[in-house]
Amino acid sequence: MTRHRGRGIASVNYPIGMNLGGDPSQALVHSNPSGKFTVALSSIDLGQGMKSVTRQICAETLGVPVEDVYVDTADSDTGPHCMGSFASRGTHRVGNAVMAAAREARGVMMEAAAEELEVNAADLETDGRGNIHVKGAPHRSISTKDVAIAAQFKQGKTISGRGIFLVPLSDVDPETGEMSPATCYAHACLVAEVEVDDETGEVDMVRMDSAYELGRALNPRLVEQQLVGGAWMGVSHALYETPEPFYPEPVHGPRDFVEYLMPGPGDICPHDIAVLERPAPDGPFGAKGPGEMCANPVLPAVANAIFNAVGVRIDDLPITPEKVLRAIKAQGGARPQPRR
Amino acid sequence: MPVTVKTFTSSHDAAAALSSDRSARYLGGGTLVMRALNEGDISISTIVRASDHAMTRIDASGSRITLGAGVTFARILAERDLAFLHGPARSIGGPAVRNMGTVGGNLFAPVPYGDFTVAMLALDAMVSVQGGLGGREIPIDEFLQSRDRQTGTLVLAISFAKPGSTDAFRYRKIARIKPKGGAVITLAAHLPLNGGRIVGARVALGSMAPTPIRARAAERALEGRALDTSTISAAAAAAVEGTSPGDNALASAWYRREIVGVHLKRLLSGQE
Amino acid sequence: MLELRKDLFADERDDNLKEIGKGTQRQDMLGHVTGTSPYFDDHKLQGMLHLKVVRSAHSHARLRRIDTSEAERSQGVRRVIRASDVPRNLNTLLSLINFGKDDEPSLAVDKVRYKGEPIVAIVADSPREAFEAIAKVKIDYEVLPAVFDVEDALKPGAPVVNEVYPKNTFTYHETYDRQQLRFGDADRALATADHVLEQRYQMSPIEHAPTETNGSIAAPDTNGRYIVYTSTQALFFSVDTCAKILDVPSNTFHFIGGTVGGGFGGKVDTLTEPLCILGAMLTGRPVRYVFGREEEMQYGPPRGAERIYIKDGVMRDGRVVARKVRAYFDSGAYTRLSSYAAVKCAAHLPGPYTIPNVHGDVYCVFTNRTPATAMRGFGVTAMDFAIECQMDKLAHLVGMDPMEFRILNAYRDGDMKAHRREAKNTALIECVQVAAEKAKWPLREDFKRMSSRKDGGGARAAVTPTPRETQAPPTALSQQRTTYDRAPAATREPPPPPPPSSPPPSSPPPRPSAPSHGAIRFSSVFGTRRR
Amino acid sequence: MAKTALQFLHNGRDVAIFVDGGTNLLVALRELIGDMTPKFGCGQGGCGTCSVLIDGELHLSCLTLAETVAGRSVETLDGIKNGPNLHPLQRAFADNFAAQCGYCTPGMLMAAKALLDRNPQPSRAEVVEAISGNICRCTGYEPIINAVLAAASGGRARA
Repeated sequence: MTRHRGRGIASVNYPIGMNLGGDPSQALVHSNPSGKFTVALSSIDLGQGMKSVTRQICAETLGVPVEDVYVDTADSDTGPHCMGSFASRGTHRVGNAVMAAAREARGVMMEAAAEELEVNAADLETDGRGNIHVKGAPHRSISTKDVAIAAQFKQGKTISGRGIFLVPLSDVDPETGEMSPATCYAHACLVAEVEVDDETGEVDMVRMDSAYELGRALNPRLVEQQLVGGAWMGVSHALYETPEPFYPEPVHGPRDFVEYLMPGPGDICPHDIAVLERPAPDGPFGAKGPGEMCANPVLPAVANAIFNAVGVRIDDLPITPEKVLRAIKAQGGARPQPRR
Repeated sequence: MPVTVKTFTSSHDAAAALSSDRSARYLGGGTLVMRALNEGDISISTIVRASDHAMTRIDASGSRITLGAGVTFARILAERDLAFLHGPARSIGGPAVRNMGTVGGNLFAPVPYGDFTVAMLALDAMVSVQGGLGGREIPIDEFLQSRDRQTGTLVLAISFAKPGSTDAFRYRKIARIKPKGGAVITLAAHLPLNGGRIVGARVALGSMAPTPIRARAAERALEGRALDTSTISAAAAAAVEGTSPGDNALASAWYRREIVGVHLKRLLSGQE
Repeated sequence: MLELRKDLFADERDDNLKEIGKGTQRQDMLGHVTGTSPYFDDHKLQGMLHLKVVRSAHSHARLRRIDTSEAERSQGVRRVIRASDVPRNLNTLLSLINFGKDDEPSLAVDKVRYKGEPIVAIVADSPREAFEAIAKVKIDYEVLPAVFDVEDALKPGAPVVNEVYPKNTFTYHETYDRQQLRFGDADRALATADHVLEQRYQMSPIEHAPTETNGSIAAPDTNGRYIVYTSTQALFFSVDTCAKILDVPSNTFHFIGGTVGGGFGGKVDTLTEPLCILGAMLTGRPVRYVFGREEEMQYGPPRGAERIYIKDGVMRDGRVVARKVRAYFDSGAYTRLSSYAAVKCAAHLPGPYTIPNVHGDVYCVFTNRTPATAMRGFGVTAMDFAIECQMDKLAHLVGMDPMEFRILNAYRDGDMKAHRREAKNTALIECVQVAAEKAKWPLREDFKRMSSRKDGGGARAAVTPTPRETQAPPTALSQQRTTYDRAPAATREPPPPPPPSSPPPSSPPPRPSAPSHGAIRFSSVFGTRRR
Repeated sequence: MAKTALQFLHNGRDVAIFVDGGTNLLVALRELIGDMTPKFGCGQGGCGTCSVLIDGELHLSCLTLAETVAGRSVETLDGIKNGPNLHPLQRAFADNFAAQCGYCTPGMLMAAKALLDRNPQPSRAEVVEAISGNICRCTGYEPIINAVLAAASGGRARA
């Protein structure tokens, strides 16, 4: 028995938002009389962290602490229209809508504060801790709570804002394919190291090193969740998963989690990640969206690492031990490539 | 028709209820019967249970070991006298399934399940059953060959001789997923040594046929010989003989045939 | 472990922010760890009924007769729903954005086109009683020949999967059987390339496998409306789809999504909501329709399979000069979202590289399998696999380090992309450089110094002359650009040279096997031959 | 339909319900008692989202015939908090960002609790084994493993 190690790389980019645009999202932001804000969305959080990231966007834009913002999602009566959570559009599209709504609400808040402090709104700034004060004169200050009370009960103003974000739908030239698919792209490069058993074709992951460029990491912990989980899914797609193991023949489809193969907690490997931030001109605080693209580089990097380890190219996904073993036998044994 | 649950204190009564009703299934750990009900198997309309303590007894004090059919894998793992079976027991499910799944139920578990039974087959176990016509002991390979017709019989216990040494019994489950995964193939070998020679070699394979089977050609290659490199090679080369693996979601028949010898070689030579 | 490389692109960012960039705890974490985050199925309604569907036993069959009389009399059955009960049975998901023709029934009418296609729905007091009634539905099938391979489906005489698309391909722009991409003259460039490599790639389907299966609960609400708890990952998409199928105004519904137990693209299709609401409408009771795990795995839509052929031309110095791609999306029996993915895939060509001649044909093909849908990386994942395996092979062919090969060909700010838009805000080169650093993968100094912000544009911004094809009539195009785009630069000659400050490596590392002279053509289709 | 009376301890509280023949414990807990913390993921024993402790042992409630828990103690995620305070495992899961969609979290926490109750200082391999019957589709498992290890060492620090 011999086990061979190999390394492979892949680099990719990924379009952010629904292809060709035409996918609006809306947001509403309003304050209660205590100066606490609610963001109303119909958008869906399916684990990617929509609620949390839009909450930070709203707080930053309003200039209030994140604790003062609560994001309510997924209600068609209270939340305005959103196209949905797919195509890496959450952070970019919904984030922009929330930013626009928060900006409008902030405008009213600053006007109301200006009226209370008897200054021009343009001379005011927020301290991010729940206070609004005159630029250069922190003692001339009012809390957002007092502003909210004044706006509500004295001035008769609603501290609220509406936001929509829409990349207009663009057309496609049927002949040349000329089109405007996306306004910004995320990028990644990943190095995978594998170990291949040349008698059984089994492939074990040894480690991964990666660099992901995703505009701005609005919340590094959430980014880490996406990248770690997404790379796991990439390994899973590369080596394990399919509901049609004998595709295109539709037989022996898995019926449960024993037959549907996904790497278990004993199959994972160390993954060292670097995050690069080249802000997107039209992203909320420059953000793009890490959710989808994170799995993509893993698949080819693993395939290329297998070639480096034993000299066989498997161009069919998933790369099962059977495919590796058949290829090794076809070439008359493992042919390790120069180690790199 | 709604499901009726019948609970008996004696296994005898449970067996009678089971054999008299085609729609009745015996509920062991629930991993097969409850799953079937959850998935809409309407052929089951009676669940039979027995609270007979004999069915959950472990007798591991002597040279012959008896495991009640209702003994769970977790209990085997807690039993120091059964250390040689900890490998097979740990290869079943995750912790929750091991707290529920039973030795008796495993006899009925179809591919890709039923790994513990492979170990039992290598130990030449006897299956003690209670049918409508009374109790009897059936050799496990015979039981497995007629498994499809055994749903009306109640398995009470399984018994086997304790291997003479810890090294004499070996087991390995080849799974894609770690640490818990369905078997690509499962191998168990019992190689009693007498004066440095193997006497009474047993090699059992899971997922190499519709039910666990003996690798008789490999056994012949081992019988009467010392466990050296050439014997191991001969046994590994013969491993595939007489098998009839199928394709399933975990692997193809081709792959199973290709690797069974490799893994038997590794099992016998103690390689990782 | 995650490291933020704040040193890169620092001049493009204002990092003086208070909440952005912090690792703030998730708003939903407390709910998650206490088990109180609300999922659609966590609503207990008085008198709830259960809906299950009868699924086709065949991949392709005519339905001669459906007899539900015995099922209707079965114990606990409140209602049997047939296709004729669905107000607007035929739909296609993207009709909401006016893309494609209605091609999929909620319940099959005269034909089933994939194994597991819903034919009849049963609403009963308990799941058990629904299962018992399902067994009593008698369906007389006339089994038809089925097609499962995308290329077989395109052959003359192949079984017609879906009569709405009789050629087994989605129709683009009312005329085309594919989405094209034409940029420069790939054939001419291939003819003069030092090496040509043609390869075939295949991705089999992939299941989303969310831990929570698809499902919904619908209940009559006050004022004649219906409240719907749903696992959808696109709330208004589902609202509008249901409004269309059930032929009522969209404000008939109050959709509540709560938290979704994983989606990954598999909960866009609105698979359970229309029948669930219809069940509530027809019985006046709350109805629950949840997929079992086997249903989710086999009849819930997967990421569709793709087959991809790539033919590349590469020069000895490592420049890729032509890329020709033919890709087939296996849409299954109905369109769902695959038509859209094919366009996204065409736009993605030729990957994040500046290649002066690109030729793409992407087909959305119908076969007799479970309809495919969106999944994480939709339209791109398989193409990235193909492109990046191909890039590795090309690097090997010309004897270049695979990292340096990618940096050499990477797109840069100002380059013209194959869909004729200027590349901006690019960062591929930096990603490769940082990944190399992390992995301790040696790069030569000149490659370490290259940048996405340098040496792009100029000749690389030109649109190479592209021969018009006359096979399909050009249709009038109301070209609309987004505000983010500028018009492509005027056409110029000749094709762009490599970046001026990054000359091709003068002494490439030892070449493993393939000769780099006496041009060789390798094709996985036709084998290796000299020319 | 004949129903069977069933009495057991639910998170330390006596409960009595009537179940239909064949009802599993998951349905009993969710639909009859109203404890929504155990989740349905497969009904096949493959995902662990419905995990509960029965007399302190980890079980899959979807494969447990409800009436077999008569007179026994059933513990769910709803019962592991100490009053208003989070269990150390809950805190560790939060601190380690060990949940995304949150659907597997109740089952993961119960599997982890079953481990730490018996083995307060587990190795990484023991943690991996303990959660091996639970599927997570979002996190890649790493943060979950780290959370369980952190809860274990946190316990040691406090002891």
